[in-house]
Amino acid sequence: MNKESLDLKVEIGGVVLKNPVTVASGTFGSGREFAEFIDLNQLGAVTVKGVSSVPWKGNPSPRIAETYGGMLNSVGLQNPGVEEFIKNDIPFLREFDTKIIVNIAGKTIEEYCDVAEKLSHADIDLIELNISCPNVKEGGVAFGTDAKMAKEVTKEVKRHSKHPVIVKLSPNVTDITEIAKAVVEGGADGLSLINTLLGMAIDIHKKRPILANTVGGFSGPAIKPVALRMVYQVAKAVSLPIIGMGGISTGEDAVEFILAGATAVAVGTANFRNPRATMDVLNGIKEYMMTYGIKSLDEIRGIV
Amino acid sequence: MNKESLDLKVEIGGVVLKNPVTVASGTFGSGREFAEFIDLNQLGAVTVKGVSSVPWKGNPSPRIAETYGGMLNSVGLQNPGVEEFIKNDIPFLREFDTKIIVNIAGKTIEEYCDVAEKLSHADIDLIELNISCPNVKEGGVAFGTDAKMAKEVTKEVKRHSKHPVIVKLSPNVTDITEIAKAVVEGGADGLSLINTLLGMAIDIHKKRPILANTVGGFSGPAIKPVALRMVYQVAKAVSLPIIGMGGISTGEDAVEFILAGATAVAVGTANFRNPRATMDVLNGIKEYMMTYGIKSLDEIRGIV
Amino acid sequence: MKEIKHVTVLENQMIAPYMYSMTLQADGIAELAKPGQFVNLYCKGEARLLPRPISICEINKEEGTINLIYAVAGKGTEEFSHIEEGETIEILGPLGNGFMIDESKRRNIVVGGGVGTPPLLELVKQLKGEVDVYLGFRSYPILVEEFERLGARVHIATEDGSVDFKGNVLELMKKENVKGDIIYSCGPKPMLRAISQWAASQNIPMQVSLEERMACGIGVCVGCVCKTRKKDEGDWQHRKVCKDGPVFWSDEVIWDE
Amino acid sequence: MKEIKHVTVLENQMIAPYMYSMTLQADGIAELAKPGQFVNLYCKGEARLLPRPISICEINKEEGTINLIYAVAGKGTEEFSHIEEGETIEILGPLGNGFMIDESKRRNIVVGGGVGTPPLLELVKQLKGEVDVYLGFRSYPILVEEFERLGARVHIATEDGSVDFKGNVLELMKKENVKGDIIYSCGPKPMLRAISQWAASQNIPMQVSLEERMACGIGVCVGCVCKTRKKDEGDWQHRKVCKDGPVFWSDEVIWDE
Ligand SMILES: Cc1cc2nc3c(=O)[nH]c(=O)nc-3n(C[C@H](O)[C@H](O)[C@H](O)COP(=O)(O)OP(=O)(O)OC[C@H]3O[C@@H](n4cnc5c(N)ncnc54)[C@H](O)[C@@H]3O)c2cc1C
Ligand SMILES: Cc1cc2nc3c(=O)[nH]c(=O)nc-3n(C[C@H](O)[C@H](O)[C@H](O)COP(=O)(O)OP(=O)(O)OC[C@H]3O[C@@H](n4cnc5c(N)ncnc54)[C@H](O)[C@@H]3O)c2cc1C
Ligand SMILES: Cc1cc2nc3c(=O)[nH]c(=O)nc-3n(C[C@H](O)[C@H](O)[C@H](O)COP(=O)(O)O)c2cc1C
Ligand SMILES: Cc1cc2nc3c(=O)[nH]c(=O)nc-3n(C[C@H](O)[C@H](O)[C@H](O)COP(=O)(O)O)c2cc1C
Ligand code: FES
Ligand code: FES
Repeated sequence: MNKESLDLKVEIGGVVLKNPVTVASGTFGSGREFAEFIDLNQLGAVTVKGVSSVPWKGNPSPRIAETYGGMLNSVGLQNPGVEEFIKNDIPFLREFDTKIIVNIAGKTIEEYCDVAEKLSHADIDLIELNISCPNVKEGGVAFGTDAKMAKEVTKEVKRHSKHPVIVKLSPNVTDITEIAKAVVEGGADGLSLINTLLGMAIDIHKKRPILANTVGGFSGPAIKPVALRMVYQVAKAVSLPIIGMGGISTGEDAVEFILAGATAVAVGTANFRNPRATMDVLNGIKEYMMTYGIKSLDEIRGIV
Repeated sequence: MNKESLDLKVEIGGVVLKNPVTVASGTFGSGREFAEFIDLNQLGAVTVKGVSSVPWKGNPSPRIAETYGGMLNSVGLQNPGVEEFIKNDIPFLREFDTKIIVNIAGKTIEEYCDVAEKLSHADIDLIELNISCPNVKEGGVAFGTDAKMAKEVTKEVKRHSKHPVIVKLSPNVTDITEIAKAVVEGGADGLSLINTLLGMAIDIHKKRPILANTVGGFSGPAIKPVALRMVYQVAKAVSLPIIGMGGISTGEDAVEFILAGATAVAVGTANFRNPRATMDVLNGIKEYMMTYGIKSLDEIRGIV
Repeated sequence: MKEIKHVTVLENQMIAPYMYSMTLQADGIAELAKPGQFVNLYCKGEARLLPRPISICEINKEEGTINLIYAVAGKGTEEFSHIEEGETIEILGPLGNGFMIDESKRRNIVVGGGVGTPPLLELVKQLKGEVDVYLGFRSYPILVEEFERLGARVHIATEDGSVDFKGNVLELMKKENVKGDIIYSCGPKPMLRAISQWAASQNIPMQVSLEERMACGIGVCVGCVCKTRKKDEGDWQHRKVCKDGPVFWSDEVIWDE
Repeated sequence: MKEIKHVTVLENQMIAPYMYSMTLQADGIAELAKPGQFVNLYCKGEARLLPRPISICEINKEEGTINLIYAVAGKGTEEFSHIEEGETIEILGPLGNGFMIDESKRRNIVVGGGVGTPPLLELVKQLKGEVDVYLGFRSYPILVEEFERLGARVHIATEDGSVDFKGNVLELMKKENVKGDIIYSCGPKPMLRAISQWAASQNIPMQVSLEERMACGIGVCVGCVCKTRKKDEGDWQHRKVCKDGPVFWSDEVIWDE
């Protein structure tokens, strides 16, 4: 048994990723900057920053705060709009042998559908429907915390999308399995979780919140126990493939998520501390498989 | 201005604490072990480990897992029952010049009321009603995640208690202000938050959860951003005094909670790393007040 | 008042693969320490909040030093393994109750498994009478000479047969038809359970030192419990390994977990 | 491929209260660096995940070294202040675009405020023509001799009047009736805003180096934005300080925040 003979392929919504490692939307741009640090061909997929139907300016600065073992962001989905994205980023990403997952944002069902429709003619592999961004008041998070709305938006986006649709869930709910089940009923092809927790930090010297937006999305190693618990719960409740994320920075972290039932894993905040984090995670998974003589991740997925 | 002239008094449910520093239930026993490390007279109050009407055995071992900047526990409210508690612990605590807050647990409304009633004749100052323990299936957490039940149990316990009642809220909900408002309607005299988040950790070598109970309560510095956000939200939504907690280990942390609107603060997991954490927090608050010329915490409470 | 102490690391060396021996200038701790007690060591790494409980292997009351032997089992013990002589470490102790030495017993049997071996060294130092030490390891024995130097008869089992008897320590004890008045033991739970059953069948009283994941080490979190029933108790209780233990009478422990 | 480098700290000394000067053996970074660019320094403390952006103060391409001057502002910079010579630190850079030196301008005005002063030193080294350096501090001036050694005229304002002019740096500039063809500036936002307004009123083009809280420093997180409008743009944009900046033309910055 050697590293090359390991079977790392995973399938989500009919799309085969050569390995289970992708990135968390919003922590990797569209890959351009990271192409200077790592070989993008090594990734199972690149998940790009959320795009909306028209350009969004996002929230005022400061948008970043550090917390113990984690961070807050209130970027608010700043992006140049789906048309710019299609023009500039897809040709770049297509030069690499990796799948493209496009995270989409909207304030209304119509906006989500509009992005999905525009992407239907674009050369991408999967859509990740973000119904869980805590940083945009008008939308996103309301869909992610209400089972009926989550189902509705999933159904509509599915109708407008030629690509399989993964739905990204919010952790800021009483019962994540309820939302997961609703989204499955809506016709989702896969799930990804977790988006950021809602958090806050205060500058005690200035006596005001650090973030201009007061609260923000909490991510990083600190949140891993919540993410892992939710992936575990959702994997037990539904049978769709799951992209697990939340604090993953090592191969060991990734293996925990796979044991809990994740089909693939996404590296997020860890990219900021270590631009090679995705490669470290991929190698760590391979080493674990070698140590325990695991030929395919199917042998251990969800066995916990 | 010197440290002695600072006014640190705070009032909760008509009870005056000489300073805002107490401990988080379950992290301090009944204070006996900590009396060997610190002078209990220095604390605003001692909040004791949850007690139930009859002895509880708690969950199987392992009950503890460490996570990045935090920990999980699945103790499951093991306790010798309220009668043993009244007999052994109250006389001990009463030797100190500090208030006594008794955290109570139950699986049914009747059980909660039974404990409250038995404590009505005991020499204590405040009851903290734990409707949020994630480690006991039958009760606690169900009350804490449903506004109607939260109001109901608060109302009944209030009817049976001679002491003012603080209600301790669970963070594992979609909208904490909804539960807080329900509890206020139920007649609570104060609120405390947050209890632990629900988390999980997996032993990748043994390929099973570290905790025998699979999931557990997540606490420590890692969770502070969530706790602070919730205290901020609840302080804006209701006008009852709040005991803020979740990851507090320094005076700076405590000041963040007070700026967010907390009347008092509780030190929890930090006690395990540093048995003098409560004293460090108290001194840190005093130093902050000195630096900024703050004579009373009323000047800064909730101004963020 | 008790407190966490910053003490100086006098020595910190590898003694076998993944096994280290650390000597600490631990004034105020050494003086009080008894065999079978442990200390909390605290990590510098901010991601690791909880203390690492490590048994006291040797006590030198005159010098005020203690020796610990630990395996690199994860991130915390790995951090410890990189500490250089002269650096300091935070420590709290001694903690727990330790072995209850019964001087009326003449023939002592001491049984250690793997990293359960170290606390038995100080115990053997303090035992009166004859001592037979049975040790089981996967592959690399530790502390053999140290036990022999104390005049004990040392019997070794290794799982892979690399040293002496091939098999587990109970098999070796049975094979050698060991006889004694009391057993003191420390090691992995399955080993302790098996020996405890055998001891019961032989009517030999036995003390076991248990391990459990801990959060405080001082008896407040109720995280480290084991199931026990004392002779006069009807029902079993969850008792704290850190405070009520780590040493228990084996017939009080309920091994069903 | 780019990568985070472990480099050796050659020197790390206090130069004023809470201010430190750190020299790094930064081969591969020094060669590429331009004045106004910055580096990411990473903390060892596991609680602190995000890089600390610090401007490059001096560049020595022959030796492959760079110098950084930083204030102890919180836990991360405090950690840096304890690093001893010979230890290593993780660093990524050079990052950002730096100052756009316009050699056609003869009379250069360089304005620094507090910890905004360091990046101006390398700039002044590379400027042609006359240089007037205006520096504002709360109380303790830094780098004055270094600027003078480069032949620049240095003018100092301190808020508490402890050195030279008492007041802020713009008041000093007005009082001295400064004249020039271009302004290069770095310092706190309120200072930059005020000088930028004055520069506009005097029709002097001005470059400002901005600061914002960052998560990546490499342009992916979109965390570090400032509001800007280029001359040909109808509407303003949020541009990244780390990648599109940190240096901007002051008339493109929208100062309303
Ligand atoms: C009373 C007692 C005495 C001990 N004496 C020794 C000794 O003398 N020599 C020795 O090598 N080991 C001893 N151990 C085990 C030792 O405490 C663990 O190996 C160590 O805590 C692992 O820490 P880590 O950070 O390297 O591992 P990690 O797996 O990274 O630790 C993560 C968490 O799990 C806990 N943990 C992990 N494994 C164990 C375990 N087996 N028992 C208890 N907690 C664990 C850690 O304390 C920490 O909180 C003892 C344990 C107990 C309870
Ligand atoms: C482009 C750029 C260049 C800089 N150059 C210098 C320099 O040459 N010398 C110098 O002393 N300082 C400089 N700073 C400011 C310096 O980055 C902060 O003082 C430092 O990050 C504080 O870290 P800390 O851990 O000590 O503070 P903490 O408050 O503990 O930091 C917590 C978090 O907030 C961020 N943060 C805090 N203050 C600032 C700030 N003012 N700007 C940006 N992020 C902040 C930190 O990076 C960290 O993520 C620069 C900032 C930027 C953006
Ligand atoms: C700076 C930043 C920007 C993010 N932007 C998006 C986004 O555009 N769309 C989205 O679905 N999630 C976004 N997220 C959430 C991440 O994709 C991920 O779900 C979360 O950060 C948890 O993973 P982590 O702890 O590994 O970072 C963002 C996170 C960060 C830190
Ligand atoms: C070991 C342990 C036991 C706990 N037991 C209780 C309990 O009995 N009752 C209760 O209301 N909360 C209990 N809690 C929750 C704490 O009181 C507190 O709400 C939580 O830990 C968050 O604060 P911290 O991060 O400062 O620890 C317990 C927490 C821990 C870690
Ligand atoms: S470890 Fe806390 S009670 Fe034993
Ligand atoms: S810090 Fe991430 S884009 Fe600038």
